[in-house]
Amino acid sequence: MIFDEYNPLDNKMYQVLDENGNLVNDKDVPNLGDDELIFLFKTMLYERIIDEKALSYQRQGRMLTYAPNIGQEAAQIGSAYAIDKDDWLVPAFRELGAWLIKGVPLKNIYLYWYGNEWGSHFPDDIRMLPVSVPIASQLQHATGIGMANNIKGEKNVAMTYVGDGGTSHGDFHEALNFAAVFNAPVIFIIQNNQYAISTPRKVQTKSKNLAVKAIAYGMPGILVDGNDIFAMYNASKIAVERARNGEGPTLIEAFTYRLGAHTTSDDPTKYREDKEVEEWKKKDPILRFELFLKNKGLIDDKWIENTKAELEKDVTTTFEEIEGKSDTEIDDIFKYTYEKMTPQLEEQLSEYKAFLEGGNK
Amino acid sequence: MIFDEYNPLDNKMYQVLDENGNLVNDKDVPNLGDDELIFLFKTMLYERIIDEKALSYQRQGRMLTYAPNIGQEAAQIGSAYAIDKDDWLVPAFRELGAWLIKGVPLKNIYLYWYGNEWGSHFPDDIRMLPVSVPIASQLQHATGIGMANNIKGEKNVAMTYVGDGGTSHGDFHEALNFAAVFNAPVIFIIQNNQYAISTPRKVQTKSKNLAVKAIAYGMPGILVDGNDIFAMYNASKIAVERARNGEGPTLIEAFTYRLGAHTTSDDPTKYREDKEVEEWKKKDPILRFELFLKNKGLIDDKWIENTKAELEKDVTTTFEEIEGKSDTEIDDIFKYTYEKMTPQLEEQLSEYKAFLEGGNK
Amino acid sequence: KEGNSASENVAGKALATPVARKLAKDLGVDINKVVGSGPNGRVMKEDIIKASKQPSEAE
Amino acid sequence: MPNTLNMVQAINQALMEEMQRDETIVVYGEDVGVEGGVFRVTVDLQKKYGEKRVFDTPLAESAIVGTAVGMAINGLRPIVEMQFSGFSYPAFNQIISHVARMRNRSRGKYNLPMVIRAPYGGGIRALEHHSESTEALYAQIPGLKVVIPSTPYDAKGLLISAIRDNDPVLFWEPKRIYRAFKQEVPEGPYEIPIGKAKIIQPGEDITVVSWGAMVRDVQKAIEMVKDKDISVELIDLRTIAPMDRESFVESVKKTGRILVVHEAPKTLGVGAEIISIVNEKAFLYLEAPPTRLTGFDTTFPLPRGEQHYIPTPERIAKTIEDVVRY
Amino acid sequence: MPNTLNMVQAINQALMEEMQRDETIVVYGEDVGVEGGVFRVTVDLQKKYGEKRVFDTPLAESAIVGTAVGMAINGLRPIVEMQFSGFSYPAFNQIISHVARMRNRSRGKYNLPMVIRAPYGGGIRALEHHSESTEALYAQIPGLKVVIPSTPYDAKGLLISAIRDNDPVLFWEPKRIYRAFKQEVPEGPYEIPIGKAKIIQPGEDITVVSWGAMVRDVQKAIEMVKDKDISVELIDLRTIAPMDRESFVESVKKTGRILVVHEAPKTLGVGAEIISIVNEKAFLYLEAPPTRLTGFDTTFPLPRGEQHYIPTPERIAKTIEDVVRY
Ligand SMILES: Cc1ncc(C[n+]2csc(CCOP(=O)(O)OP(=O)(O)O)c2C)c(N)n1
Ligand SMILES: Cc1ncc(C[n+]2csc(CCOP(=O)(O)OP(=O)(O)O)c2C)c(N)n1
Ligand SMILES: [Mg+2]
Ligand SMILES: [Mg+2]
Ligand SMILES: [Mg+2]
Repeated sequence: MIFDEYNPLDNKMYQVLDENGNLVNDKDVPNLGDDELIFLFKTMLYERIIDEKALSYQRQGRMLTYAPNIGQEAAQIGSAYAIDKDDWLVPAFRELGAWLIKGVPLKNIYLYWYGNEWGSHFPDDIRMLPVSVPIASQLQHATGIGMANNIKGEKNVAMTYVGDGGTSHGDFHEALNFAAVFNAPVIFIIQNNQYAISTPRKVQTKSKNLAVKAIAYGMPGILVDGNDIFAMYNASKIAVERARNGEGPTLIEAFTYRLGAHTTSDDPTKYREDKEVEEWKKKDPILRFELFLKNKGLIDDKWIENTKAELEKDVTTTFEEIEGKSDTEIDDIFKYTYEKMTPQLEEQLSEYKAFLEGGNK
Repeated sequence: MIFDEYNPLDNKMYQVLDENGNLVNDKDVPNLGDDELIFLFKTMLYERIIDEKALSYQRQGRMLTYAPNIGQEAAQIGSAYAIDKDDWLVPAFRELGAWLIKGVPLKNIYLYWYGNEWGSHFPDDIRMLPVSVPIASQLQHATGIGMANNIKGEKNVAMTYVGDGGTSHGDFHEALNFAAVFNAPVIFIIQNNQYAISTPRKVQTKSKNLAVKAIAYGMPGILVDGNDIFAMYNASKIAVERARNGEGPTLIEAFTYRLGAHTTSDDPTKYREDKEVEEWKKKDPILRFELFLKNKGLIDDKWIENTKAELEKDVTTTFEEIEGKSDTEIDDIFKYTYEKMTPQLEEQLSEYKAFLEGGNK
Repeated sequence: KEGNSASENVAGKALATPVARKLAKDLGVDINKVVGSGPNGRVMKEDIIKASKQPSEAE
Repeated sequence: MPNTLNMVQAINQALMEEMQRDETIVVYGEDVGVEGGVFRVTVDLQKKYGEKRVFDTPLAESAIVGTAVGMAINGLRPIVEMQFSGFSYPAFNQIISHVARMRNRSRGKYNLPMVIRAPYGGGIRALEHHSESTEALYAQIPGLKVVIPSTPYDAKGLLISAIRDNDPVLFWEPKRIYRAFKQEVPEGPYEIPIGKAKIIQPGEDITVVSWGAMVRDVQKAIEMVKDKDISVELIDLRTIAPMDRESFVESVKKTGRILVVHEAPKTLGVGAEIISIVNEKAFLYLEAPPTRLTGFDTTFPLPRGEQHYIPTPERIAKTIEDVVRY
Repeated sequence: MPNTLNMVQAINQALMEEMQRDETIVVYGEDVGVEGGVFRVTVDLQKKYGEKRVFDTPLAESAIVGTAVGMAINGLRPIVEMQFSGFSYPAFNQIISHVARMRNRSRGKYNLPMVIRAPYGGGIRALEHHSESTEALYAQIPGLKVVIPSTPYDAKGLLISAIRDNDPVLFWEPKRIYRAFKQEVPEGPYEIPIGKAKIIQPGEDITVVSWGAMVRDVQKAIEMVKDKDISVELIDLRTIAPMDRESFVESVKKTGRILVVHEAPKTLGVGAEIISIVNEKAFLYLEAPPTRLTGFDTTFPLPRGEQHYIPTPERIAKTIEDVVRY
């Protein structure tokens, strides 16, 4: 069992596919069909394009603050692919790939970043929570979802995400502790992308790695190459199965790197060396998966070119669907504070509308 | 080094003096003079008597809610004896023995439990913080004190306490993490007395023990027999020296037992078996230290009897000094909110006084 | 402080409760010209009623 | 059989009955299970409904509330306890950032039918942080409802409404009167609507608004001013948010005078909001300055000082007189 | 050389100069060191004063504030940053239970000369939780001071006072005007007293009280009503707690009318307190209902809705007129 083989106390990192797309570990290739492999790769490309497009829209002044995922696609997609439709996904804010796997329409995602709450109103059958901005707070929701499953006797699990920075927060501690105590079916994925805005991982904690923190809660933990989609998928799959079998929560540290800025408001040259970034570019999760699939003969440059063009078109169209048409309706600001508007809210809304109707603004 | 020998991952517990007052570990007898040994024992007796008297005053309706320490004397006194006058003590609320070692006058202590804030106004030269009621919150103050020492280049350390229940709190996590990251000279003592009010230790966390939580912060941790004053002293002394030498924080789990109720408002028969309590009574830290000292010929029954009588007198006298004379002065309610009273406070105070002077109440 | 002669309204504005002000308005009385009989020269409702019954004095 | 209960028992009965009716209800918190709560409010619930639905947690308020958010999203109706309202602060981030906002954030995809209960207020000679009256902190947060009962009967009916409400409700229980008196409380369910105040007694000369344990003290004060020929209209606000504005606005239109009595500090206490509303809605009816009688702008004192802090019936009576004689 | 600075620069200069003067001052928080803060308020401080006195921390607000308590007790004067005021909530327990109470709890043995800074308020089209105006939460807590500057000049002088104050001060910086305009700011230290409002312009017909970024919008509104022959007395509160009551009470005695404008939600916002004080101190001078123009009782909307939330100069102007014409 990889959880025994890769003891985080020894700082061992689980890897299946190396930087050059070669298998370090033949026996661990996940049992996925070619169509699935291609689907995963395509989703990674989709994610990359969504990010790049958003960044370019932002530069053009057509998009607001945006948090890109570039470099973290495998960590997100590899993990989320291990859960099923009935399972829950509880995001932080930088898991675009996981949201796509979960089936959230891009329109929602762009609408959210475009600044409209309807972006977080996902289709009814999608069991995913909205973005949680207060760092680490979402982990407790995932634990609660898992606890509820145990109480109701349901077999769903919750997969939740947090950054390296988020592991320092009290809510991280409490969420993992509750999950272990109540044997909640939760998979905690730390996307250790080495930075919390400008603050490097080593300033967050002196622990050997982030996976060892599992020991504090009596749950299994593992350090995984987060840029390796196979390793991420395998570790997550085992964790999901454990959870589903009533064996409780698991902590997975995805060792990865944020190749881009924290958000479009951030300038990473202020706090890190280009050289470091260049080193990590070589470990790009898309690159190595692409090489693997090419070696396997599943895709070629032509396929990639066509696919990218097709995806780009989808992204462009989707953005155009929302651009300039997504101002918040005034009523919506008031209608969702409670199930039913209070007299106070009704009054404030109607006063404001009266003001506007008076030809004012 | 005992921290290597007693790896909490192996659940090994460090002990020097066993339940019968015999040394399990000759070489580890601390290098303390006879006078010091007697002082420590006397302080344990003093603590026990203060508790018992407070409980009896409370039963008589002469004292308010009180939280007894019975059974935890060694954990408190053994640890606190390892710090010096210039070091800081940052309490939770159940460390009476430590406060006494630190030199806090009993009058302060009783005054506090009697319901007057002046109880927490310790003499100028005593570097101890007031009781911190919100569980685990005090740990961050200790970390801050330690960080300040590093910044100022001072060699003092901070010793701070928390219960087994407190380890579940987010503030515990953040305080230990900050301490390790900033290499703060802090000794974290967990008094694991097996209960948080009615909640047993096993409901708090699934970790093997509480000492292993140190791994999550990259600091040393050790599990110590908390009813063994020598083991507590030794482990604490090493931790203090590490801290003073710039080697950072340490976590010590004192494995002990609350023989009494949580507070005088609590009825422990509701949640635990008498049998369990009886088993732990045999491990009473005073008992085994008494046997040791008697074997060593340092004390005898006569000495004990005289000493107890003397201490009881002191306790009685002190309580009588405050009883019935400790109502809060009205001005004091207002005077310490800010350095200088605000106009609002001045107004509220004078309005209230005018009301009282109008013959009202 | 109970004096009701040195009415502040001589200098400018009346001291009055909202109820009294409303009454003055309803009765068409300029409250700032009414001499108040209440504490600190406060214009009381009775003052306003009295004023409303008197023909307005020369300015 | 008459069902004469104190507030602790009335709340317990509400929990018992509602858990019977609706098996999605779960109750948890520190020491609520085996022990039945430090005030015994949840006593016997675990015996009756088992450890799955009634359980003790680790000592961590943020996680207690945070997991309840997850549970509510996943189909349960959690009722969690903060051991004292003064220990709700570690959960503050979860409460303001998530409990209050999940419905709006998700434009109604997710709502949170959860209740956060806590013993609240001073007057039991307790340790620091055990006597807090900080309802104003929560009542100002859009998306929360805040309820404070003043009688066993109301406590039961309001709690049942809180449990059935599809929005999160903070149910703050005035511990000073947990066992102060008993009252006839019907067995079986009944709802007292959230957002509706109660006119405890009608009167002509002055409107007094209060809630929680202070209501009883106001009633004592009213007794004291009776022989002074002062007729008081007493309103028990019962719900702090959303506030029943009409109750006191209509009353002030009649009396012209209003006094708000609360235990919380004066500055930015709920009294300030009530007075501002009166200014907005009943300004022209005012015959005296709307007045507050409240706790001081200080930390709640330790027991040897608390008798000064909470407004006494005598002070209330005097203030009523002052406002009426204005 | 003229020292023309925006608010970010003025605050940075205050920090630079005070750290020079007093070596017990330390500055820390998330990303304040290497990067100089996400708004660059603390830029170059680490370069000048080194990593011991200016440093980045792990991501944990409770510990940032909690360790500052310890540092202040141990002889330092910490200035900590909450990256946004909406992320101060995880530290809420430390703030209310310890920062505000240590002096009183220890009867003066320990005091906490510390400052908690945070960018505050809406209007920069930011993500959720980045636009909060919850000054009322903190202003109601006995033992805290809450300061909100509205100009670069004031920001520097008020921050210097806050740093030198022996009590804890929350210094909330209206990020909407961080870079909105520059002003002559003297080099070298000067103090603007905490607890004193500023009459920005005298006037006769109505008193308008505001603070932070809203002051500029009120000024725009005043321009709009000028041709309507309305003379406004504008007061910048500057300190929310303890509040300078005389400033607006005296003003209302002159104008008889008052409007409070703030960005925070209406219910239990600071406006409520101001209006209650006016009722207590200037009741008989009131010629129109004291009025509030504020944010709605909703969560602050995401960017595509925020233009509706913050009162605009047009709405302010209209409300001024309504109150004056009452
Ligand atoms: C409680 C809280 N504090 C501060 C912030 C501001 N903030 C947003 S993202 C971030 C860094 C997060 O770092 P990490 O957890 O490593 O996630 P990453 O951004 O690298 O994905 C910070 C400090 C926040 N959102 N919430
Ligand atoms: C934040 C907070 N929550 C709840 C409480 C109420 N409370 C007081 S003591 C206690 C149990 C503490 O258990 P533990 O940490 O094991 O310390 P012990 O009482 O055993 O010494 C609780 C829940 C509190 N004081 N603070
Ligand atoms: Mg990160
Ligand atoms: Mg304990
Ligand atoms: Mg200061």
